[in-house]
Amino acid sequence: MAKKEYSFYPGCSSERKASASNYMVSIESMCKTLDIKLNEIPDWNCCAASIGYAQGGELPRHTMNARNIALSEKNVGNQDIVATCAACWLGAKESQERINHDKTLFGDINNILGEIGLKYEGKQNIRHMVEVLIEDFGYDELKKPVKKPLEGIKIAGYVGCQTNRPFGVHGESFENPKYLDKLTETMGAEAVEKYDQKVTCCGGALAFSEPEKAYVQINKIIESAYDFGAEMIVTPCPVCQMNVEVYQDMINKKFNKKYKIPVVYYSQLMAVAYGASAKEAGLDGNVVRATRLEEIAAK
Amino acid sequence: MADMKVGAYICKGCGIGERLNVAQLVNIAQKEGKAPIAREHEFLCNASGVEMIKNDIANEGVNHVVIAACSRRAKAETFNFDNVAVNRTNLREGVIWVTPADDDKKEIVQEMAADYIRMGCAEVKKMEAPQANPNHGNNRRILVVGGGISGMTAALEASKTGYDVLLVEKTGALGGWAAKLWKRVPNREPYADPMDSGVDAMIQAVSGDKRITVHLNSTVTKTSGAPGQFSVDISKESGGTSTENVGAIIMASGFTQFDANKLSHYGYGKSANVVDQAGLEELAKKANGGAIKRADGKEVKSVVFVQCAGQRSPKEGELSYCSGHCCNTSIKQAMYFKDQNPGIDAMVMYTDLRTPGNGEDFYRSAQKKGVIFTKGWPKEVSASGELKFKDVILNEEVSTTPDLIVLATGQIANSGVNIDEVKQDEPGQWASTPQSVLNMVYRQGKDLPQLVHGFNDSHFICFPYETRRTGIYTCGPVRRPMDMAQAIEDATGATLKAIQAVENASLGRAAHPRSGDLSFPSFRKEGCTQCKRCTVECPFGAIDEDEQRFPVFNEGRCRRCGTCMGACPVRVISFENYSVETVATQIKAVDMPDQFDEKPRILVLACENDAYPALDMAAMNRIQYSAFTRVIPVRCLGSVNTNWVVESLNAGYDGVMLMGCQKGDNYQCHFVKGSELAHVRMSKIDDTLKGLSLEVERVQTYEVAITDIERAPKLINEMAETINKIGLSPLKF
Amino acid sequence: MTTQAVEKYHNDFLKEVEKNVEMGHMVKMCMQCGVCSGSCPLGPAWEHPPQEIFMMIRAGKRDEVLTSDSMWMCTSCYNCIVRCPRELPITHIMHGLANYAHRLGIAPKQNPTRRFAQMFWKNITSTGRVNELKLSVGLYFMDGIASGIKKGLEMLPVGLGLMKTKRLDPMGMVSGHGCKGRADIQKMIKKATEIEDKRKGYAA
Amino acid sequence: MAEVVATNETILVVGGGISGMTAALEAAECGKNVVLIEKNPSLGGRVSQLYRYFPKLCHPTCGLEINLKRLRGNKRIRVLTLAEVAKVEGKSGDYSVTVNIKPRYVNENCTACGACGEAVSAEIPNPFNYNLSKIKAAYLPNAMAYPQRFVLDASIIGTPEADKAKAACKYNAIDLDQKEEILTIKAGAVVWATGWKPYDAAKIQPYGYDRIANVITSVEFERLADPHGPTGGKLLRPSDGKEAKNVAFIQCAGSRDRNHLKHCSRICCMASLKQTNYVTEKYGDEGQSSIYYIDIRAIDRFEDFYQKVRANKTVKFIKSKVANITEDKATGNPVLHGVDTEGYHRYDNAHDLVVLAVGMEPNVDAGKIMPGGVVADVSGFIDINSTTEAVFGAGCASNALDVNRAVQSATAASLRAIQVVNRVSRAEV
Repeated sequence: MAKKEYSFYPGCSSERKASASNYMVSIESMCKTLDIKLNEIPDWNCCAASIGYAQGGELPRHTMNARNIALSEKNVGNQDIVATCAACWLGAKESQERINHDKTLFGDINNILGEIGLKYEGKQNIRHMVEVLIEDFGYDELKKPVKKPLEGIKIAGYVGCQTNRPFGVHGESFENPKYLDKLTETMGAEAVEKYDQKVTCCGGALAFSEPEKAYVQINKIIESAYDFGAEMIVTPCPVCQMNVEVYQDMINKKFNKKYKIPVVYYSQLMAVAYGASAKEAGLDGNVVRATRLEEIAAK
Repeated sequence: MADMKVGAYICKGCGIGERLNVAQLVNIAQKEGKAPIAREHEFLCNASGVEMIKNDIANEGVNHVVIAACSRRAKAETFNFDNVAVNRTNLREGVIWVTPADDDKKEIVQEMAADYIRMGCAEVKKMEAPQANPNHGNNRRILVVGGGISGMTAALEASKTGYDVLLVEKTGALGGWAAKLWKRVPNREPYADPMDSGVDAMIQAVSGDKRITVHLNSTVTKTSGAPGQFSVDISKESGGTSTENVGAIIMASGFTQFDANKLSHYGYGKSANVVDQAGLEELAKKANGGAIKRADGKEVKSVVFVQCAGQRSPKEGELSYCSGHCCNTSIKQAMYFKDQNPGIDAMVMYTDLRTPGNGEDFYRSAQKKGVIFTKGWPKEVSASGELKFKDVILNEEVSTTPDLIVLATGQIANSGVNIDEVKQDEPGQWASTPQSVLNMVYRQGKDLPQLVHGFNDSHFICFPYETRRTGIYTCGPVRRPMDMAQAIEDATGATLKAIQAVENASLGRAAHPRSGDLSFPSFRKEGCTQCKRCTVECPFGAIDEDEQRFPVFNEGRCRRCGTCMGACPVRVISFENYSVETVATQIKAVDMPDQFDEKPRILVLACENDAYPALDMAAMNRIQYSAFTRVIPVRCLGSVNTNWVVESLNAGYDGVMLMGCQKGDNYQCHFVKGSELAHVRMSKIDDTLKGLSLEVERVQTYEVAITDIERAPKLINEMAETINKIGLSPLKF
Repeated sequence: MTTQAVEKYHNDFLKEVEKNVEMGHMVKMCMQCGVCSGSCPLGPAWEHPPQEIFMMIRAGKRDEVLTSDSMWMCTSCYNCIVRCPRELPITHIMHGLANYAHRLGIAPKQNPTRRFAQMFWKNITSTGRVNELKLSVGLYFMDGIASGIKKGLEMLPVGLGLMKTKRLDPMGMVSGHGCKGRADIQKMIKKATEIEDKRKGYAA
Repeated sequence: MAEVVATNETILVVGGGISGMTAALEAAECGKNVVLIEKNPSLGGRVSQLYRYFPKLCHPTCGLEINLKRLRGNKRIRVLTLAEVAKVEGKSGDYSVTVNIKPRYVNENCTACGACGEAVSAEIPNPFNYNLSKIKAAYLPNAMAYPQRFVLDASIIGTPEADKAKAACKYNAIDLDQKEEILTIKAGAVVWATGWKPYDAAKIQPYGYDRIANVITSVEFERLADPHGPTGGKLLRPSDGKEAKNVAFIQCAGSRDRNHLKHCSRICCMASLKQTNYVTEKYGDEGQSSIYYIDIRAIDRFEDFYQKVRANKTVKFIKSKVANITEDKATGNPVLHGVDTEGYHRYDNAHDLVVLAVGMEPNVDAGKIMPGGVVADVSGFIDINSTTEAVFGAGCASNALDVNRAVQSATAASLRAIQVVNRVSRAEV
């Protein structure tokens, strides 16, 4: 039996050939090392993310999440629900909190789900993967499997918004969360502690609709990483990862910069440190190649 | 009293023994100081040293003690002997800690110490251990003027403490403003809803309290006497006056609502849609929990509260201050509407919303109930009830027309007559004034002095109850604008002070700040020239005049600052342990070097409350000043008699420095006017100096704060420098 | 839904917001400190920052609020929420106002976020999951074919980068992901929308 | 050492700040016997660490001197320092209070001559200066300290430093064998005047107190302004010791905030208005103060003071709760970001120094004094209207108060205590 088991909500971006598919690859590798078993919620659906609001009203959006939670309950109701995507985690958690504290809403939700043969209780904890790592394992435990310490790499921990606010990781500050730095150091790399844009918004979904405005944000995020000597940015969120990584060329044009900084997931750092190959760590999925990690993985 | 016998005790501890020739000092105490017993001790403040002194007092008949050791501010409890006159000669902070230890300075430092021994012995011989004022009263009853929340609180609290109370109320009923309220602002968790004012219960408690005698429809038409022995006339509206004796007085005469008729630009008096907060309470009372209706009978569906109406205003005739309670009051009143019908629109228009402490909960609660808050500056209300204002957040000139507009106007103190503007009646022709609250037969006026904006507040941050009339304390909105919760707290505190005043009076001792001082002023009538300076200048109005204009001292009212003593041109006023003589003798005791010695002498008369501690702390920090300095602490600069200055100049001092507290609007003088008066008196000293052919620079008066630890020594050194420049006084011989 | 004229500084619009807008009942709790307005990463893009919008609601500026594109600038970063001293769920209120304006049909038609969000919702509710390719292509072509091609070309390197790393499915237009229970999902959304519309008075 | 005579007619006052001293003195001057206990080595409390008071701009030590004089002259008050209440038992009119007294390692023989301080070389952070400077480990807490007696810091006990101190003392005043003592004190009533503590500024994360050197608290600013403080009265900022001429004051730093203290701390507006005066005092027209506020709460007569500051052209008022502070990397200047809400103006303002007007947190754990009998409000202040025991909250232990109101509150609490002991004495007659 695996050491730890969780009900798993992977989310749309984690699917094969989707924007965070490489995240998923690295998660799988990391979980294997840590002996974590993820029980995917059968036929889960989109969380409605934070951009679904225009057309989708409150109730439809909460219903989307409630379905996932109900499915999880039905499948492995005694396990915590874990999400790897920040938006999925937040969406599910927010809906759960709202539904559980509002009797009318609770009634509505069960009324609706009843029509498709589901029941919502909302008793499972909904957690982000980094919470699992920090709280259920702890840095010391996470350090133990390290085979290839990521020595000499200076990494800026870009936490972003949605794993951080409004819920955040227990014990961390909204303005200066330190868990990514700690994870980075646990993997043997050097955290750029003074990095001062760690919670700056990347523009989120507005990178699609208001790209010019988002680029200003992304530029700040990358510029500071360079200023403080980072060679790489690490993040826990697929939206952050994508926005900060894939628009670098656009930003270079717009702001006359020469950015080319890899943006990786914490799980990729961990997978490599735990001895995974570049492919197992999903490094082939990075648009800006994380060559330093690839080198270590190749060792 | 037995024959005077001086014992001088010189400590050698803390380096005194190393720095000074103590044997010589003992010798001086004996020979020049005429102390039959003069002893040195290695460590005077320890048990054996104190035992030695006690033994001399008990067995050798020593009754005047000179402790030549550290500052009077150190080891005060150790050197505390009953029934003997004690001088603390300051050799540690006053000499060795402020002078260099260099060999070449040894002589002048020793001279400094020797002079202090001479001064100490001289002073102690002019002192008597004070015996309490024999002319004290024992009446412990408390008079409370005003039957509102403050007055009733005071009465009940005094009764609860075991004191009898006379409660005088001008109107026909107890309760005051609070009785006119529909509900009050809450004073406890969860600070969410208006609550019952509790006034009725309070009125019942007062009425049923055997210790409290209530006089309704009555005013105080005459107040005379002193703590422990006040005499008051209580006159009924219907006629008839009774004279009662009380020990202390609490003035809780409350406030009058600002006259909203002055706010015609806000439509008051012009539009039926405009009321003030008091007017709204009336409407709410009338509604009795139902829908609140305007005077014209229309049910109010929308209401706007205009904060700071005629307050916080630079306009002539309006109030410049904030009345403190009105934000919470409007919030409460807005809740009257919302609680009755949540559909009613209620808006509070404010400049700064002021709900300190848990008031923030009350504010939030109102928001939760749907009261809307708008930062806005009202311009005017038209006759049709349209309120024009600037929305400060949206930066727009806009208007709205609610069913009702409530003006949050301010509180005006019922503080009686302004004694700075109204002259007191001449002795023998005194008559009561209807506007006066207390009708005091005091030389300085019928009511308590006002501080600012007509309020009888204390000026002191640390000592809010220190009024300038001993035994009379104010509380509630007559002191400063306040709400009910504060008034209750304030009245409770004032009650303690009144009780304390009668307890002090019964022992014949002083109240704050010289708490417990048993000395009291006495004067030689034969020498008095009836100049009235003492009666006018006493900061506490303690001295009246008889019909021949001789001063009449009311010792119980006296705070023992000595301002009268400083004022007296013929030097007839003195205390047993502090007099023109006790200081003059010290001035004379200094061994004045002759003109060719090049050893100037600088006299520093330092206020014992601030300047002297500053010099002490300078010493603790080993900040040095000229060894030619001789410091004499005084009770207050107001007690400095110009005669001392003249005497010292005649005696050959090269410079005289007076150090007192800050004067002016933000005075820090603990006796209110002492420092100010000293400055005024000394401003006239230049003529004297010119008459003596002396440079005016030789006499200076300074404001020195207790924190002037660097500055006070610097001022002394600058004076030494000045003397160096202008030369020694020609008056030495 | 009634759209009566709003009396200035009376609470009609506030009450409307309380009733119909997500978390609208919290609007009245704002004390105008402005911390939300200062915390927004896209702050300068807001014609009316959140705290001002709250004041406008109280002032009865119905049209100005609902036709504003300010709310559409929200990136859902939650900075305002965590800093608000009065615990107003500002992010949600902004979403709620945007949604309300959109549902009333008075939201700015051309606002790209509104259109993107609308598209997104359609995208996810049709299969239960996001189809990223359809979504992006839809986004580029929302202003017509010409501008779509232009934008598409501009963004081509981004798309190619993702395709090269197997993070975008070139076949997504036809294949794509989806839930098995998509019928269930559509049913449930329909029902939820019905309940909500009825409650908020949108129902025909 | 600690022989304390107390009966059920004694009033125990807990806390030796201005409220506790006031309560003790007022009761004693009414003829009651009082035991006053203070957890620090000297009396005076938080006000003694202020440079000036509002609105008079006078110095707190001035009133402290008077109170100490009253205290020295009054035999009815017994003062215990380094003492903390561990437990209160009994009932109104008959309490038994357990007090822990920490060792001072210096006895009554001490003359405050300073020889031990000179002998010792070890230094400790100076709590009187909020640890902004160091002080010898054998020290007089401050120039106004009462009792005027040195203290040996526990950190040097058992080291040669302590022996050096002992050797330097000629008066046998150093007693390295002192141990913690536990006393039981009888009392008829208790006045609880344990005061307040500044809200932990590091918790207000957007303001970066823990990350940005030039962001300090209002209580620290008092020490900077004080000529006897760590900078000799110069407004030198921590990062580079540069004179801070352009100072920002942020109101409601922790107060009126559901994330921190939900009450309004009442004093902070006035404190900042006062502190703009420090800037003007040091630099005249070259100084620049900016107050970022939600509402300026200058209640009643304090309005006069506010208007005076308003008239000072070097002081700006911005109605805005600052969103966050970043640090300019090149200059170390804190940069304030936010929106001036009066008409919507965005700002990114750089200042030399930022002073957080930190809120007032009651220094009370009411639930632990006498559970059930002593009741706190949700902010933690002792709620006198709900407390059933004769344990009376006074001063800032009972509400967020300015000095003047704290003294009023303490005087009222003192009377409430007197009422209890008077009842006891009447009953016994």
